[in-house]
Amino acid sequence: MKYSYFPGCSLKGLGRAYEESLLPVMKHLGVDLQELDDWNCCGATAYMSVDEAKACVLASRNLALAERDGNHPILAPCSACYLVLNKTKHYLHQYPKMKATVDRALNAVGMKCEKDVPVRHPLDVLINDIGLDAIKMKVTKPLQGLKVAPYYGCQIVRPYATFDDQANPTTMDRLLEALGATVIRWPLKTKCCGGSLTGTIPEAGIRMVYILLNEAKKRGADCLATVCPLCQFNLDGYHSAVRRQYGDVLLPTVYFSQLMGLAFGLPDRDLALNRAAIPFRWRPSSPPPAPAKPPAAKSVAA
Amino acid sequence: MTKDWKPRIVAFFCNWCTYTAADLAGVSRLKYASNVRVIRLMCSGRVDPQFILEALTHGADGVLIGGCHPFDCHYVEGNYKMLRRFQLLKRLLADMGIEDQRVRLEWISAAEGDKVKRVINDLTQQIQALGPLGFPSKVADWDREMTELEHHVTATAAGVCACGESEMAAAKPEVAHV
Amino acid sequence: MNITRTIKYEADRVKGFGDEVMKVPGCEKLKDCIQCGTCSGVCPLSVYMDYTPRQVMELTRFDFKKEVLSSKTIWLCASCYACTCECPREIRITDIMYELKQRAIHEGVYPRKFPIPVLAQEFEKMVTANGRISEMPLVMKLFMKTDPLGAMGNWQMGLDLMKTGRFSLASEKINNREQLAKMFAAAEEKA
Amino acid sequence: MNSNREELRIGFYVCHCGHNIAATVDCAEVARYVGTLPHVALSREYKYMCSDPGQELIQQDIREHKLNRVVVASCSPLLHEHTFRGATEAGGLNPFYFHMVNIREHNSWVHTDRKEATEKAKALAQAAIERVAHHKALEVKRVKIHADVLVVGGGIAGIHAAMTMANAGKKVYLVEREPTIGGHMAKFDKTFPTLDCAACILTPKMSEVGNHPNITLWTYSEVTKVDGYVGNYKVTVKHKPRYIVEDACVGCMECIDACVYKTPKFEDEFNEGLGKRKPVFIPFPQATPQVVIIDPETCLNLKTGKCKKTCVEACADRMAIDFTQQETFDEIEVGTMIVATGFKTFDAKRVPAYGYGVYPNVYTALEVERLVNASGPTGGEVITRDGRHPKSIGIIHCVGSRDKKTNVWCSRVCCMYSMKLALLLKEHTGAEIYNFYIDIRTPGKGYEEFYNKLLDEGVHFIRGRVGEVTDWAMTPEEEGKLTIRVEDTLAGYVRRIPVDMVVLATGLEPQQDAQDVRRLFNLSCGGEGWFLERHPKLAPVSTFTDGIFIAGGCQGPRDIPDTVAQAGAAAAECLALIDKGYVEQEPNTAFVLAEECSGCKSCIPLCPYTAIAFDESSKVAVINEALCKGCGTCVASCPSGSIVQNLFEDDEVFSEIKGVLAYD
Amino acid sequence: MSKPKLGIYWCASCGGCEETVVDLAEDILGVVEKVDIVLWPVAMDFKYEDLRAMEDKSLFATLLNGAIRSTEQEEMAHLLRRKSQYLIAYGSCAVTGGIPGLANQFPREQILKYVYEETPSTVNEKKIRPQLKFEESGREVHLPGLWNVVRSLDQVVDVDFYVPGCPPTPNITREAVNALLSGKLPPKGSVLCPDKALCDECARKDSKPTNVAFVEFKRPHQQLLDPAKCFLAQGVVCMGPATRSGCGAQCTSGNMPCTGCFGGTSRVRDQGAKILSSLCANIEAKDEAGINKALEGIPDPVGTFYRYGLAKSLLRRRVDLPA
Ligand SMILES: Cc1cc2nc3c(=O)[nH]c(=O)nc-3n(C[C@H](O)[C@H](O)[C@H](O)COP(=O)(O)OP(=O)(O)OC[C@H]3O[C@@H](n4cnc5c(N)ncnc54)[C@H](O)[C@@H]3O)c2cc1C
Ligand SMILES: Cc1cc2nc3c(=O)[nH]c(=O)nc-3n(C[C@H](O)[C@H](O)[C@H](O)COP(=O)(O)OP(=O)(O)OC[C@H]3O[C@@H](n4cnc5c(N)ncnc54)[C@H](O)[C@@H]3O)c2cc1C
Ligand code: SF4
Ligand code: SF4
Ligand code: SF4
Ligand code: SF4
Ligand code: SF4
Ligand code: SF4
Ligand code: SF4
Ligand code: SF4
Repeated sequence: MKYSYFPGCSLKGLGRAYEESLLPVMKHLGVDLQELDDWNCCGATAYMSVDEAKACVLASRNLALAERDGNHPILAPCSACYLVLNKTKHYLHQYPKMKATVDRALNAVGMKCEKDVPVRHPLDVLINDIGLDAIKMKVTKPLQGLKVAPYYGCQIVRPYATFDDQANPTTMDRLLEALGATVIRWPLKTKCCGGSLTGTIPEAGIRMVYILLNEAKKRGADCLATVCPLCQFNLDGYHSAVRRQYGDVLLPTVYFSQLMGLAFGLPDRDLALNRAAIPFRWRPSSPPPAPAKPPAAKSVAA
Repeated sequence: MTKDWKPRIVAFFCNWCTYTAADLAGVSRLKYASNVRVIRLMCSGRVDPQFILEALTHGADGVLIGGCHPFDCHYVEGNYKMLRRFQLLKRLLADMGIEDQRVRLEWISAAEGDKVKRVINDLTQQIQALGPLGFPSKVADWDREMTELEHHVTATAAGVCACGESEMAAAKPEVAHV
Repeated sequence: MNITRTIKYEADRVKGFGDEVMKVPGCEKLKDCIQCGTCSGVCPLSVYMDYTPRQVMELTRFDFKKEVLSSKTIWLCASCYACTCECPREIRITDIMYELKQRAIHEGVYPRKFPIPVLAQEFEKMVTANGRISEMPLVMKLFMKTDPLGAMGNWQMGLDLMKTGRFSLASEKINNREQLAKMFAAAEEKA
Repeated sequence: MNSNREELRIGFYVCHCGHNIAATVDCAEVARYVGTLPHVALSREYKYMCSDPGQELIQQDIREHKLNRVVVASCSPLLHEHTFRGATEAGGLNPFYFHMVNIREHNSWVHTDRKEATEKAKALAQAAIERVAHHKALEVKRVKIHADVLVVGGGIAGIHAAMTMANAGKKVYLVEREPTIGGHMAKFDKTFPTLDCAACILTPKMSEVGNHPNITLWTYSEVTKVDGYVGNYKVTVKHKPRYIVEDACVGCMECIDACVYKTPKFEDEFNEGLGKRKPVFIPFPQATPQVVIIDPETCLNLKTGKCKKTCVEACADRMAIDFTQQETFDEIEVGTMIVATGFKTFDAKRVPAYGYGVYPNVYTALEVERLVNASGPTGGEVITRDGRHPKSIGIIHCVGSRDKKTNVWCSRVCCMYSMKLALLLKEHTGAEIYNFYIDIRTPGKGYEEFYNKLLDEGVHFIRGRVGEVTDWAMTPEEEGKLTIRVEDTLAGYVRRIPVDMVVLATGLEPQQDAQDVRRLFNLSCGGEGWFLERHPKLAPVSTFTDGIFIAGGCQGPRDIPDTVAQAGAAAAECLALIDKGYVEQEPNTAFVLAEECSGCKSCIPLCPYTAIAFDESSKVAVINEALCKGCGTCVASCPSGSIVQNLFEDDEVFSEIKGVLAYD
Repeated sequence: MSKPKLGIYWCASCGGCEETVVDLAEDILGVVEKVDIVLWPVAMDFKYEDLRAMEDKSLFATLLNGAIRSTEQEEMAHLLRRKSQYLIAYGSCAVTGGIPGLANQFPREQILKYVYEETPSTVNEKKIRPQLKFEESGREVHLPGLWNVVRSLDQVVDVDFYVPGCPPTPNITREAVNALLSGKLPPKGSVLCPDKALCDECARKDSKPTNVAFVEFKRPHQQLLDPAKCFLAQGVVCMGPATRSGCGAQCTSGNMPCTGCFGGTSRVRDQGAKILSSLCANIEAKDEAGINKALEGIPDPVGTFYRYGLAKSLLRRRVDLPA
């Protein structure tokens, strides 16, 4: 299956480690990603705060581009992009007026947005299109002994996603288990990380970062696994601020894609692990246990 | 289409749900378009496709069928039977040039007076936009091609026709009879 | 002792404001609010809000325009959608917050020097011009506008970013910027 | 009687209904127009047709003007068709020579433009004039009523209804699917608002039912088939094997002691899984009937065939244990039925934010009912799953109620039972108790007073719907506790309140199998799945199926006083039918034209009441008129047009279609 | 005493009905004994002029087969009506429009274009079409024009009796002629055929279950057909239940489902709507998707349910076609 890859601004900037690890991992799984030509910013939450109609116009250009370029599902790894693109689709369905405005805008440049191109998150694609069995087959260095607190954040499960449960999502849990890691159960996996507040109203943002780090640490996590560049940036980048306000809670935050890469045995340099402020030093103890192959083969047969 | 043309819609409502809902709309004094003429049947399962065709060919511009919601049919599943007929009937009508939107099946429970209003207003608007179906006048138009000839035949048979040049100069001796 | 009048007279309401908001896509269901407070109960930011989300709903519904538009609450909302998912009346509180933010910006009544609305506007400007966001330049702009000294406090982070190769002042742009401009222009035309 | 060939003389009446119709419809114009139509012998307008003089007018005209058809354009036929049929009959005509036009509910009340409304009225009237020409004389059938009654469901509703009718001398079958009757009420410790002990008021009634000579009690049984019609239902009841011969068991329970399982090991359903039971058990000491039951899922002998069967030894010569029992069936005939199958409580796992099933100390209300019950699993000691004596308890209202994502309705009893449990928990533990509510609903006699009492007792009430229950701590006092995050909407603050125990006031929902039961008894359900009453105010225990009544929690959430009142009402409805002895049936049934039917069998599976059968000797379809309820589905579907439905004949409908379209 | 005069005439038809008359075999002699056939273009040479010259009502009866599609056909219908005491619509085309009636789904131009220019076997580079009139050596010759609408006979002239079938069977033909000659006639307008549906005389009737619950519909070529089992029980659309009997269930005994040529019963206004109603009501699925899935097997409801009756059905003709 082919996907139109929509990186979004963050994956080219602060969140580049996400892209740098996701692309090799997807390639390793044989997924065909084609970056959407000349994509633009999804608008994120900020644009919506200023002008809803223009936000929809902005986002729908990307939908129209995807439609034009073969109508493959859009793969949107950033939570904000994922939400905004889905929300835009939702608005176009539900509000004819909004649709008319968007149509007018697209029409002015000879584009259209009619085919309802799906917008998907990598977790969705990994679990539902590729499947855990296929992923397990690629695991050469299981993450045995690594205790991970899966952190979904807010925007991929709420409110437009359909691939996982809103209150208690489990796709990443299952993925991490398939990689051989130990998954920490904790009640904060979908609590907001503070979003852009860390930068604007530090007191509020830092508190939220602290709560997450502290709770994960208390429950014995070796690291947090995240699916969103903003979450990663907040949870990783503000440790000194957290220390100032609450004391030290050092805990690395990695992208799930980086963990996948490790389990697949991809080289460190392909996984951008050096891009985090709080380094993640844990590595799987290499050669896989001998009888790893036969059971994998069995699962294919089943 | 004349300016003041108003759609005529025949509705078949089941006694227990939709007819009662229409009563409720009345009791609640909701206001809606006056284009619909309701015919009460005991169940949407009683709606014979012939009724729908009959209505359309006798001058209705649209037909509305109202029944109980799935699982709610007073007669257990008359509504499904209608739904099944409806699915194919719609295709048949489309093949005969009658727009999809002219015939509608709606589940309206006895409690949904406002849905009666919504559906009727919506359907009226939709049909207003489509314009008249005008089946009887279409048939009259079609049949006009015959009247001319009928004249002619009657006249020639009586030996008094003078109009030899008609395109339909059927009665001329040279007509190649097969 | 400093006391302020807290009673509200009918004249304090901007009649029609609530109805207007409720006409906006996504905000229709506000009428149904039963003031249960679930939204506030789940909101991670209610900790800092001057009005709880529930109160914002009530104030909006009853036309207390000034109060809501100048509240900090709407800017503290991080768009986490927790309230929207949990509200028993399926009110899309997050979208209502967006609508209120837009109106606050439009009317220029947001709290002055409050960084969030400034960020939102800078963001919008940058995207409108370039089609994309360049995070570092955006952050710089924000600090310049709100807290020039605050930027200094974050030197540690800047250093981290540089060390990890994520600090870039380059400006990201899409190629077809006129296209975007045309789209915005067309969107603004009346139908 | 009039035949169709006789010259038609139609009388037409248009009613003003005071201003109700006349304000919007030009009645004079309608009367004038209809007067010009063929066969209309007279056409009148009148102020109130349903009034006595209005009806008298019809009768007089029939006699004086030799009318043989009558059409009245007025309100909904659902309201006054009966009235005018009566007037037609009183005038000496067959009542079915009447037809009614609805120009009030369907016209004057819903339109504003007088011209349009008048035109619509004319069109509808013309249709009726065309239609009534095809009407036939029909007869109303009287059906005798069988005097026995079936009650389904042995909760307090079923118990009360059965007792009422049995005491009136009727033979009652009471069918309960659990091994004992009692329903939900049997699980309660006390009942609000008076706090009388549930067992004390219920168990005497239960044993009365068990011993009543007029009641046949079938527990562990279910109705599997219902045939027939009002007055003459044939019902099949399935008895599930309990592996105990009911008549032989004396309820000594020696088998339970003797079971090879020395200690109870399996989750005890009656105690909501809070206690344990053995494979052979009795749900609770006062269960009715006083007979044990063996659970095939856990009994060693039934599962593996390898057991010493110490129970059989213990039962000795009473020989009540029978491992060979199979399902058996009974077929009974009854004239009327009461469905009282109750409700189920909302599955608290559906609101994950409250942590039920994740945190051991989160309980449902029903669990707490057992926990505070002296005959419950802990003997009435309130001790949490992790062994604590709670010092603080939070009770969350409206769980699975008043929420568009789960159930929109108010469950009506949970405010009250939450307060009851608050009081009982306070009595048992002395803990601080917080009730988290959206609104306190106490609409009952003595209920508000009960609320006041709670306030006096120092139970806390916080107005706010709880956002979440979690086990992560922000402050030291939260460590090791469950924390409730909520907005105290009256104070205007979001609060975090640590507690040792959380009680979820789960709402009431239709039974899981409500749809199946509905179909079985041909009831209607609202969208939510509660059984639908015929009229919410005026026929609250009747259903759309004649002879079948509903009572109690199956119709919607209600408390015990309302349930019992309803059960009494349902019993009275049955008794009224039985004592009248017969029912009248609308003659809108269908019949097959035997001479024309080709025997294609298309119609046979379509009848929801299996009223159509294939007659093997004549090779055609035959409709059992007594079973036909007159839906007309078969009529619409007979490909050769060989079925006719009285009152809705093809020609009647065709003429109505023509009529509504004839007027421009 | 002169024998009653009989006319047999054809309009828009395939010739199959004429075939039936021939199929009366020896019986034809019996017929000829009793009547004088004075008009039968397919078998004998009669001139239009001869007919025109006849006294009105001088023909005892005329069996007219074929639908009315051209000016000439219509003219002949009128003429024959004048000349005959009894005008009999003979065969499906005359009774209900028949196969030619299916043309009512398409505009005339599309049909002409296809027939004269586009069929695979047509070689007509110059795209020549028949002209309504042309001149040759000073003489003007006229050809009949094609109407826009195909009509049944009774949509053009008054008809006394109907003998349906595509073609009518020799049996009912014989019975019809006998009835005419013996004067034992049902009321005017009757169909000279039993008024029960075909299943009544179909040998497969007993094998039809009382609950068909269709999950799919198949067309006859899509499976091997059980020679004894009711077609509907095999999921194959059979029009028998909605079609008059009288043919002796020819098709179903020849292992093909009934396609409905005898038309509906007298109690039915629209044969197609009725079979649709009955087949659909008996589908098993209850959701739209499931229902539509089952109905995929009926890709062309008009062609299936109105194969012989479109022109006389309630809808008659595609409503958006030009007059
Ligand atoms: C936690 C809790 C506390 C409450 N406390 C109080 C209180 O203190 N005071 C008060 O007034 N009310 C109280 N109520 C309300 C009370 O429970 C109901 O009013 C009452 O139980 C309704 O009785 P019922 O007979 O209609 O239904 P149920 O008690 O539900 O009985 C229905 C019976 O029908 C049986 N049944 C179901 N389906 C079938 C079938 N298909 N065939 C045969 N049998 C079937 C069931 O097994 C059951 O025995 C409380 C409710 C709850 C949930
Ligand atoms: C303002 C208002 C609005 C309401 N609206 C609704 C509503 O919308 N829906 C709803 O469901 N309920 C409504 N109710 C409640 C409803 O009125 C009652 O449920 C209902 O009237 C109770 O009927 P009843 O027959 O018991 O009593 P009543 O209606 O009070 O009838 C009692 C009768 O007994 C007569 N009587 C009294 N004493 C004697 C005597 N000693 N001898 C002889 N005759 C006597 C009285 O004259 C009276 O006619 C409303 C109530 C009020 C006050
Ligand atoms: S959760 Fe919804 S209903 Fe409750 S107060 Fe908030 S907006 Fe209102
Ligand atoms: S969306 Fe905004 S208001 Fe709602 S819970 Fe999240 S931060 Fe609070
Ligand atoms: S008959 Fe109906 S419309 Fe007429 S007065 Fe009575 S209630 Fe009103
Ligand atoms: S009775 Fe009280 S607790 Fe129960 S749903 Fe209604 S308001 Fe909520
Ligand atoms: S009308 Fe026909 S299908 Fe309906 S109940 Fe009667 S026999 Fe059954
Ligand atoms: S559908 Fe009609 S023809 Fe067929 S068996 Fe039933 S009644 Fe007879
Ligand atoms: S094969 Fe056709 S005609 Fe014969 S019984 Fe079946 S449906 Fe009737
Ligand atoms: S079986 Fe049907 S299609 Fe065949 S001849 Fe008879 S009626 Fe015509």
